[in-house]
Amino acid sequence: MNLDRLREIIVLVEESGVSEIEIEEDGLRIVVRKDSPRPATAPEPQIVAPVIASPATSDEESTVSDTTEDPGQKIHAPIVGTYFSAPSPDSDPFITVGQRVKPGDVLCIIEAMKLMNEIESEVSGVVLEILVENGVPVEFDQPLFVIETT
Amino acid sequence: MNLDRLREIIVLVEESGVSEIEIEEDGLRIVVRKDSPRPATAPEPQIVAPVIASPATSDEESTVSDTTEDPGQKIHAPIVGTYFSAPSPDSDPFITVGQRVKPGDVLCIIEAMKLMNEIESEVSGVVLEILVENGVPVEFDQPLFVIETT
Amino acid sequence: MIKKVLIANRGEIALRIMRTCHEMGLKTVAVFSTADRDSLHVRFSDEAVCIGPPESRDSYLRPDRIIAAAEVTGADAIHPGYGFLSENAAFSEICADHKIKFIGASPENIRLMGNKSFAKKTMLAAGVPVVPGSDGEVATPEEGLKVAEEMGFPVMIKASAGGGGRGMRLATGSDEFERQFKTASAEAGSAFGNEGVYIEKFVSGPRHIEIQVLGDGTGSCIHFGERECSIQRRHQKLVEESPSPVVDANLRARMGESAILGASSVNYEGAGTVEFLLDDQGNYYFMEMNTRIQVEHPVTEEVTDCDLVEYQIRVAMGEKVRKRDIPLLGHAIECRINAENPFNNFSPSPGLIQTFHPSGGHGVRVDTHAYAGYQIPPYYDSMIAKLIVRARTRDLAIRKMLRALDEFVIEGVHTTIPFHQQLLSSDAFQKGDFDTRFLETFVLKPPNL
Amino acid sequence: MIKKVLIANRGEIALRIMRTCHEMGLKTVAVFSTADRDSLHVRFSDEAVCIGPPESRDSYLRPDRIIAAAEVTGADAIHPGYGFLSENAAFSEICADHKIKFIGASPENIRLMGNKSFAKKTMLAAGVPVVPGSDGEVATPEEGLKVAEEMGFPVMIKASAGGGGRGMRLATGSDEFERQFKTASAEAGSAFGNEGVYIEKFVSGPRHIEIQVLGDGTGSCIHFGERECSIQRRHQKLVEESPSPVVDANLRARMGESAILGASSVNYEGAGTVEFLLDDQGNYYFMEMNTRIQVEHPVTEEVTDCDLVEYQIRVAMGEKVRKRDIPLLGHAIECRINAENPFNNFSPSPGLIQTFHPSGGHGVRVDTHAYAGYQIPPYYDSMIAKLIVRARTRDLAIRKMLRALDEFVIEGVHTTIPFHQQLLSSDAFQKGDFDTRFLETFVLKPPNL
Repeated sequence: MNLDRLREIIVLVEESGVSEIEIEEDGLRIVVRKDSPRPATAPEPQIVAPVIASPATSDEESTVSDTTEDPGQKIHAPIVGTYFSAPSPDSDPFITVGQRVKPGDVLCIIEAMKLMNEIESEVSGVVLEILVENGVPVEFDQPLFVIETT
Repeated sequence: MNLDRLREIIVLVEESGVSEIEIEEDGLRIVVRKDSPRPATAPEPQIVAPVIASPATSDEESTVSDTTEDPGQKIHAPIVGTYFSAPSPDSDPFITVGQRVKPGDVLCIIEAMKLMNEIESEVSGVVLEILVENGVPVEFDQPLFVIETT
Repeated sequence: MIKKVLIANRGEIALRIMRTCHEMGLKTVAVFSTADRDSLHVRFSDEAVCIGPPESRDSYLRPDRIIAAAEVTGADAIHPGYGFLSENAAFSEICADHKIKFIGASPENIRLMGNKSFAKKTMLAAGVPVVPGSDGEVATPEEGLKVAEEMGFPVMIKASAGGGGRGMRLATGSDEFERQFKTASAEAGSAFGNEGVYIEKFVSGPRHIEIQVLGDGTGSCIHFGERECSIQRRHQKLVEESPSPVVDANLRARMGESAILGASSVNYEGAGTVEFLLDDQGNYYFMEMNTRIQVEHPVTEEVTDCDLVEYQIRVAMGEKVRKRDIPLLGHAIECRINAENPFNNFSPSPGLIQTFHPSGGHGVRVDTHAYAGYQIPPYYDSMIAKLIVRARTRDLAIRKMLRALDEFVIEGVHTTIPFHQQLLSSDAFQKGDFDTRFLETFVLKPPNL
Repeated sequence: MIKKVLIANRGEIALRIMRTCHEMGLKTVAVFSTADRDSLHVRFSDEAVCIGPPESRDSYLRPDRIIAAAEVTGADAIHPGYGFLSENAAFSEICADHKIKFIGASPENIRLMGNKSFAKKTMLAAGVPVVPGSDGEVATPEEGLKVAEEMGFPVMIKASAGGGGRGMRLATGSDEFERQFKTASAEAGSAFGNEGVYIEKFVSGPRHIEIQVLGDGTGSCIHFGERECSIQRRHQKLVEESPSPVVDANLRARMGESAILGASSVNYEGAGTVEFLLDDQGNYYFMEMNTRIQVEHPVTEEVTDCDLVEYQIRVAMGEKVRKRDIPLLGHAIECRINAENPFNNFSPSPGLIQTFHPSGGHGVRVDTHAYAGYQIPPYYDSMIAKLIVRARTRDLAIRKMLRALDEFVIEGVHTTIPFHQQLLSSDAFQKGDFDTRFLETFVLKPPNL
């Protein structure tokens, strides 16, 4: 059992949402536990029918304030509201795929309670993907963009 | 992603008891599902509190008619009733530890509905242990004796 | 005085009976087969005795083993529940022989009502309507017409040797009687080699309406109104309600009085059910009497706010039944949740229940022995829960039931929940417009995927 | 007209409100924090929107996020449940600003009743009894005696700057008044550096009795009888019942009339609770008014056979309240099942529920969001179920509750079930002989191992 293997298991647990994994092998026993597990017998999340078009299915704890250096980082909605890709219907979108962004650049607007909230980037990188369409509602923590940070 | 890695994940799922693990990595997505997991949520059987002094805790399906050749075979009560080790209060017991029995030998009496049911041995062997005391109630399938069959 | 009750049953009804025993301060003894070792009725009972292997015939149907279990635990009464030994006159007698009080009908009651022909004659003698018919075969059309005119049209002309609809003809009036008689007789002759026919009153649009009664064995008897049980599949009830959407106060009083007449005439003891066929003209006819507590008893409990099992035990303790009128308050519906696949001809679906979340809230009652992690054994019937709701009106009760069905989560096995959802959403059910043949033509939509 | 209700809450009360919405044919929107993604209130709702991280202050307590969720889903009303934003006047106002109907009290009602001093004055003006006291500090023993004789002995002499029992003296009659006054004043001086004292009527053997009311905002108001909530631990209610064992029909009528007087005087809208202290002489005094649905509302629903959430919604839709007397039928008790260890000072016990079998049968209601496999998050309150029973009498209700507690199986976390079992088995509880300080001296026996 090397450290890479252990890391894999930890990642496995983190990604799977189980509360605990126990491995016994060649006299070596590893128990990996997580604090807030998603229980194995919990109702299947896919039965949940949120109104939001693209529900947040990412398991990561990262948000826009997350600045870890993984390439392909997801940027999540920090608030509930309606997503707008451009400052006005006639304008060009704030960002397009392939575009380079830096901290402080406006990525989109989320309208909530009649207020237009500009969502700024906190990372540097290239926009790999835009996950939502103009004018649709988004919920908290819903992935909006994938940005390749470098 | 090689087959060994995949095998490891399958083993992980099998050992963990979770129904499903989903991994997304480098554009590769693996979903491992299991059909009928045993959930960790079954009530513990030991909480059952039968009145009988020595409840049948054996997992075997064997009864007196069971003639497999295991040494130390348990003989179970075929009916519910009151166990008597001897034909009358003044008599010697039917069997004692160390005694050799053969098919047809009476091992004990179980009284039910005022009837004295003689319980006969269906195996040959030496009585290793007598598990119940004279005059106590026994339930169906409760182990009564251990007989070393040879 | 009863102090310790052995419950000679399993599943939800064993739990149901245990609940009342414990509320009354009575000790309980559960009996179980090796397949039921982890059941809740074993867990919750004060004492529990294993009586045999999984097969019912060697466990729950064995009087000797159950009596022995009562003897070793010192139980002074046995409640048989429904099914198994509940309508077994010999078992009731054996209990008496062993000085154990059988909480149910007397052996005589069970024996009499167990024979349909005796039961009908007894009821007829007591003044309870039964389906009118000729006294055996009628020889000629003229003789038949006389009988038919006495009982009133429409009538059925049926082959004595008949079955499957052949040699069976409906006559709606005197003018067509002779023609139909001759056709039926000829058909009977060619089909069964026997031209003999008899006449029976035709029951059109029949509904299964049953009256819950309670007697104390001395001729004193009361009723608790009716249950509507017409929603049946192959004679298996699936949904029951009280009151019936077609029974008004007047009809209820008359049917209740008939049921009491019949039960009193045999000095009926305990809880029982008098089953009637009700036709679309408001005429009702005795079918049979069940001498036990029934699966669907909770709908009556919910609209009368009483505990029928408590009454059973009190009557068994010698308490007398006091004549009184019991009003029905609101409307109750029961859906039987079976581990069956309604989209595959209701085939049984035993297995492991992985997720189990029963419905809750105001006006909802769930009687169940199932839980997350419970393995449904393949040896017994497939019912895993009874979902009962009560509300002020039938419309509100249907809404509440639909809500409760929506939130009843059972994963791991198929259940009849989707059937109930479609049935209760249907126009015909909501209008109360159905008879006992309703499910023969009710078409289930495919499941949502 | 309300068509879609956003439920700004979580846990059992979110499910509770959803049930009524669905029964009324209303669509629902659930909101949830990331910690509640797998909750039943999310699963059962027609729509669900994630509004923030686990911490309440960033999710369930954020008016902006909840309003945004209502806007993106087109919800036309918000039900706040209890706790969180339910008594937040600003939130009620924001809802109105956004043309979303707040299902609850008006901002004015909430604001007025949220200020204890204003609330007391309002009630006093409306003719509702409040604990009598001097108008601020009294300067001399003579002045104090005059006040005391006016309100009647016994009285408490309390330090204006006081707390924790110091500078507090009981005077049972005029003869000892001066002595106690001087002691209290001296103690106050040395303890707080301020000799000022005031006089208040002593409430002996106080019980917490609350009256459920419903108003339509135009001054029309009805009451639903009382709830007995004296079983409290550090001001947390643990057991509630209706009716109270010490309130008779006459007292109920008087307290109900007082509650209506107070609520009508402020044109109260929605469901609310007027809390009183009842002393052992049968005098009652207004304490405060809660302008929301309360945790313990089901005991009232069970004895009045009504749905208070339905009434909340109907009033919010503009329906008028019709004056009528609502009788209490039987007796209901609620036990709060918390994930706490009663044998370790009620310390919270979050974690994974491994086994979960709620109680069932006639007269038993369970309101819960828990299930086998549910992970109790550490972020919110520890209540995981409300167990409510109703029976004909208080004695029978206690028996039924003990039976229901016995069969409620929760494994994996500690719960308050053993506490409730000991409490309901105690002589004092069974006799109804307790006041709000009862649990201070109630000794829990160690658990059975």
